[in-house]
Amino acid sequence: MQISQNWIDIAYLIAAVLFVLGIKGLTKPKTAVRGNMLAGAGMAVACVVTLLHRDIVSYEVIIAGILVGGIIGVLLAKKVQMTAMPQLVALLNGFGGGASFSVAAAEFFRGGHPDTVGIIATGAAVLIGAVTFTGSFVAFAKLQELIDGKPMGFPGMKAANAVLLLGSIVAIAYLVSNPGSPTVFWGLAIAAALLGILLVMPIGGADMPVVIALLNSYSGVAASAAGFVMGNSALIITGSLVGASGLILTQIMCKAMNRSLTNVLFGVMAEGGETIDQDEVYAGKIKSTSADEVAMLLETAQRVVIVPGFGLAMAQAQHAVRELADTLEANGVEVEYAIHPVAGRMPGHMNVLLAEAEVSYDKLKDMDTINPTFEQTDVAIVLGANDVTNPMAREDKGSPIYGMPILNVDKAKTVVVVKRSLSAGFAGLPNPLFAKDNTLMLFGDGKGAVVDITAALKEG
Amino acid sequence: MQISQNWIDIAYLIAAVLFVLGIKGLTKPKTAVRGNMLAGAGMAVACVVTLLHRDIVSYEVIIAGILVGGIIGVLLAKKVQMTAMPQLVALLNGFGGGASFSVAAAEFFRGGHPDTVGIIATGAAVLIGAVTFTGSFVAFAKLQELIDGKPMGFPGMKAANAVLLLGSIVAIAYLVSNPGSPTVFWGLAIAAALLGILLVMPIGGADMPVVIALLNSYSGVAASAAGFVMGNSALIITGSLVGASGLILTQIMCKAMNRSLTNVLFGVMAEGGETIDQDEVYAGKIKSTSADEVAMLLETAQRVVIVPGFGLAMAQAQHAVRELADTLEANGVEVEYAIHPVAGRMPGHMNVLLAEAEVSYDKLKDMDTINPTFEQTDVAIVLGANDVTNPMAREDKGSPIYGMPILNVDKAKTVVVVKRSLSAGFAGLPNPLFAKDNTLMLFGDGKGAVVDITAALKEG
Amino acid sequence: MDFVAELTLFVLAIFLGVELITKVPPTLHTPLMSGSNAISGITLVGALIAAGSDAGLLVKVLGFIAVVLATINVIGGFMVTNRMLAMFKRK
Amino acid sequence: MDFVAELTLFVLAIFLGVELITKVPPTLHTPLMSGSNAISGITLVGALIAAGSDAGLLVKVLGFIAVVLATINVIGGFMVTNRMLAMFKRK
Ligand SMILES: NC(=O)c1ccc[n+]([C@@H]2O[C@H](COP(=O)([O-])OP(=O)(O)OC[C@H]3O[C@@H](n4cnc5c(N)ncnc54)[C@H](OP(=O)(O)O)[C@@H]3O)[C@@H](O)[C@H]2O)c1
Ligand SMILES: NC(=O)c1ccc[n+]([C@@H]2O[C@H](COP(=O)([O-])OP(=O)(O)OC[C@H]3O[C@@H](n4cnc5c(N)ncnc54)[C@H](OP(=O)(O)O)[C@@H]3O)[C@@H](O)[C@H]2O)c1
Repeated sequence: MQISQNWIDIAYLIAAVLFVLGIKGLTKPKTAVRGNMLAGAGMAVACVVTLLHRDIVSYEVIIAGILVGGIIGVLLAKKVQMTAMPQLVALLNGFGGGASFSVAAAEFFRGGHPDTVGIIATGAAVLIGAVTFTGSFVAFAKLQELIDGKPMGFPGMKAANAVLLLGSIVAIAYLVSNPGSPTVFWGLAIAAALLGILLVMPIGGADMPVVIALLNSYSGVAASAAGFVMGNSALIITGSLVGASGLILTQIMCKAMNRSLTNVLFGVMAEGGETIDQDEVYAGKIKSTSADEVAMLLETAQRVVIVPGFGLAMAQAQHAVRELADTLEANGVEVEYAIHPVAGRMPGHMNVLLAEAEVSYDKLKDMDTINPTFEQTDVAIVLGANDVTNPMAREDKGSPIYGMPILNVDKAKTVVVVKRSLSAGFAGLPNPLFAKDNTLMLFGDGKGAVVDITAALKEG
Repeated sequence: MQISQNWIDIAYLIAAVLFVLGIKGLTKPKTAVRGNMLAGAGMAVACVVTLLHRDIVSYEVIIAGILVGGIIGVLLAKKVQMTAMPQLVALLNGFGGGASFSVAAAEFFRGGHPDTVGIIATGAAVLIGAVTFTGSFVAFAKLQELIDGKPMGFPGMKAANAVLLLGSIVAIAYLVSNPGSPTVFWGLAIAAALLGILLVMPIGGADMPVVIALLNSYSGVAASAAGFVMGNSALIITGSLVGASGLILTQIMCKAMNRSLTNVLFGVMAEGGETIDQDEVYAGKIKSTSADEVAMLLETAQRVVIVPGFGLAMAQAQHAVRELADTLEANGVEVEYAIHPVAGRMPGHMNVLLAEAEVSYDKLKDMDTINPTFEQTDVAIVLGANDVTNPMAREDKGSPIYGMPILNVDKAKTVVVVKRSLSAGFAGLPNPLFAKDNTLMLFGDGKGAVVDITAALKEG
Repeated sequence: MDFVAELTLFVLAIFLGVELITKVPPTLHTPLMSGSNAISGITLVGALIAAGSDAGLLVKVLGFIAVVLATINVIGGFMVTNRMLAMFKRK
Repeated sequence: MDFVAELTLFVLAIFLGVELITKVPPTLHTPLMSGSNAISGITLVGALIAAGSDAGLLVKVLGFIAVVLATINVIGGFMVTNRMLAMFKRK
């Protein structure tokens, strides 16, 4: 069955409206679930109506593709661990960029007689699609620790990037006058793919969520460019919608980390030179403690704040923590959780984990709310958190994390830090907090340590 | 000179972008002036490029029209008093609706062969344009007090409205099958014009700003409909932009008055029946005072709050008030102004007036900020304000203004009310505040009274 | 431009209009109203085309009226908005 | 649809996209990211047309790849967003 382009375009308009409502919904906690559903419905409308497009003459390849892709998609979404979410988003985003690239390539090799606008759009889709594709895979590899998370580069890297970008633009310009050259096309594709790799390599692993949000914005722009290639309004509208909203989200995330986007993209390498000697910070100043001792401290406490970090996720200690909190509350202690906006490896990471353990929502306090209360806190339990408590961000202007707002745990009467060793967090920096007078280190796996404390409390 | 439609459309797109930036700018105090400029630039771009349109063959009529309209526009904008601003906006808005109506009519009588969409769009432009035109003029007449500001109506008014609306729709449907009938066209125009009058008549004068905002939204929709008639993207985009943003602004204004839009449009008549006896409220409880007595009160005061209302505007007392405040401050008294969101006759009315008298911005406190401070206030000087201080809005569920948030001046130690008589304010209600134990009435023209108090203060 | 494209513009512009206005302080209600009122005078574009076309007296007259009304709306609107906003400016 | 109409859609949608996202609490950054990532899988529409057309093997292969990648992006994206959001729901 085939229907007129008019009806298809009206369906695309409906899909676009659903996407708009979906994105809007996703920005508010109350409406987020419905927003996601609406966006999904929009996608269904757009796809179903496309199947009635007059250019589609056979369905075998389509069905095969949807089956393969669908199965992989479902498996990925179901199997992924919550901790691996950033990687997964990076991966999915890369696939999106790859798809836009492939669409533009298919359109190129179909060999119609595109006008100048069509060629430029094809070039843009290829360039941005390929950058998104390879860039996202580098981000994935960094997060999955397939490659080192540290910023990587080589002398002349910026020059190399400039050459690749310029080369791509020249290739597109060449294609405008000679639309049929496969060699130039593949040359462009390879240059763009390299560019994607080189752009993401020098960015530190800790900044990957921002990079992914940015690449997400790119993949929207790539889809939009593909829309110009095919004259398809759904792709144009939706792609630019995502492109713009992704860029704004990127900026909002940067703000939450107190960084500028330029600083995220190009800044780290410049500051990477300085290394701080760990021994100098820690030597002779570390006080180790035991679960029993911590339990005794907690028995006399009136207010306890738990500061979760990435280590909580690694140790899967969320349920154990809740039990500790329950025990404390049964003893009449006031317990709250201090949630730093970038604790863990993705925004909202700690909220997801603690929600899983059914910690009540109103006990999770954000940074600005909890920071003034540390002075009235008897014990702050830092659980696998490190960078988000590092006082260097507040005090040491030379530090790479200087200016990032942190949780002022050191203001509490006593600080108990639970981690396995003195090794550094994501930013690779020593943490002077561990050497403070009021800090006690409880070395061990996060979950085990918390279970031990709870047991000691119950006995005592 | 004539240019291709493509370039015209690109210019229209640029104009639309300027309008978007303009509206966005107008929503923030810092960027409002620039926003207005940008929007004006957008209009200039759209108009200039339209003059190059291929359908335009002679310029005499255009030039004459622009000259006449331009001179009237400049005169209106320059001569109008700040207090008459709401009327002027109503008037201008009516002209906009009239223009959309005329454009649709011209297109109709040009007698092309429009398709169904074109006819429906013509009908919509005529209907909405005419409603905007006559409705705005009724609003103008009410605000200018050419006709009574009170809600007016007759039995069966709602039925009449329904008949007019239905008739209009039937006429449009008829035109779809018989596109060339001038009789039906003018019938539609007359029905719509009547509808506009009847819709605004029953709305009280105090609600006119909301009605004007709504009619403004209509005039946008009318322009958009005219755009569908002519296939003009500038009209479509810009018209719907204004239509939607006007509707949202209407809702925001309703919220500021604590009313729903339905209540504004249809609610007043229902509640109008009840009249409250003024004598019952005031008899024997009014204490009159003199400027000298007020000056004595002010000499011992530590904190004074000035509550300006429409009477301040009427008396042009803004400069006198500032001098009083200066004198008080020279004596070490803390002086602040309490600005109610609907004090005066248009939103922001008091801010405009006091800004004119160069009262410093940070002394103007909005309702939510100042209300908790009245209890620590020695003297509240109510200057030509009435409804916005009426405690019935807080206490009397039967009152037509029940639920409107008010300034709690009655919580101050002493309240001095400056007005010429005991007559009512805009809502036409007696004000129990005047009869309270801690209230003193200072009868007289606002400006004269304030000048007298200042003089007495300086002497004493 | 075909009808569906026009409809698409219409819908997108409506959404954009809704999103543009979020929180406006009461002080700016009146200028925003008069400013967007001036913008709705965009119908001037249609009026110009009607007044400049070569289609009979009635159309010319209607076009003239439309140009006059729309011009008052546009010029008056922008100027009066500007005048109002000038009052708010801090010295 | 002609190029200028397409360009107009593009520009309006960009403005709309910018306005849609204003203040998002950090908790929702990840779901919003994965959700809009799924939406950018709209390129699936183009992939379907490429894969279903009758234009030679290379185009078919490219179309197939595009459909597979875009489908993973769409299905995976929406499902994983939903999974994440389910965790936030208050019991
Ligand atoms: N949230 C985001 O959006 C996001 C995304 C990407 C990156 N980041 C970055 O990630 C960092 C987050 O800070 P953070 O304080 O949460 O984490 P962190 O600084 O990365 O530190 C985590 C700590 O957990 C400890 N740990 C690991 N496994 C553990 C286990 N099984 N039991 C107990 N402890 C364990 C580690 O120390 P041991 O090895 O000694 O045990 C490590 O020091 C910031 O630098 C942030 O910028 C955040
Ligand atoms: N701001 C808006 O957007 C807006 C728009 C339209 C309507 N409204 C409505 O207007 C009302 C505003 O309340 P409001 O308290 O500012 O004003 P109001 O309730 O209208 O009262 C104004 C008072 O000023 C007095 N007055 C008039 N001329 C005076 C003069 N020369 N010297 C001294 N006093 C004088 C009048 O009493 P005398 O005659 O006894 O002197 C009158 O009682 C509300 O009902 C509101 O809903 C507001």
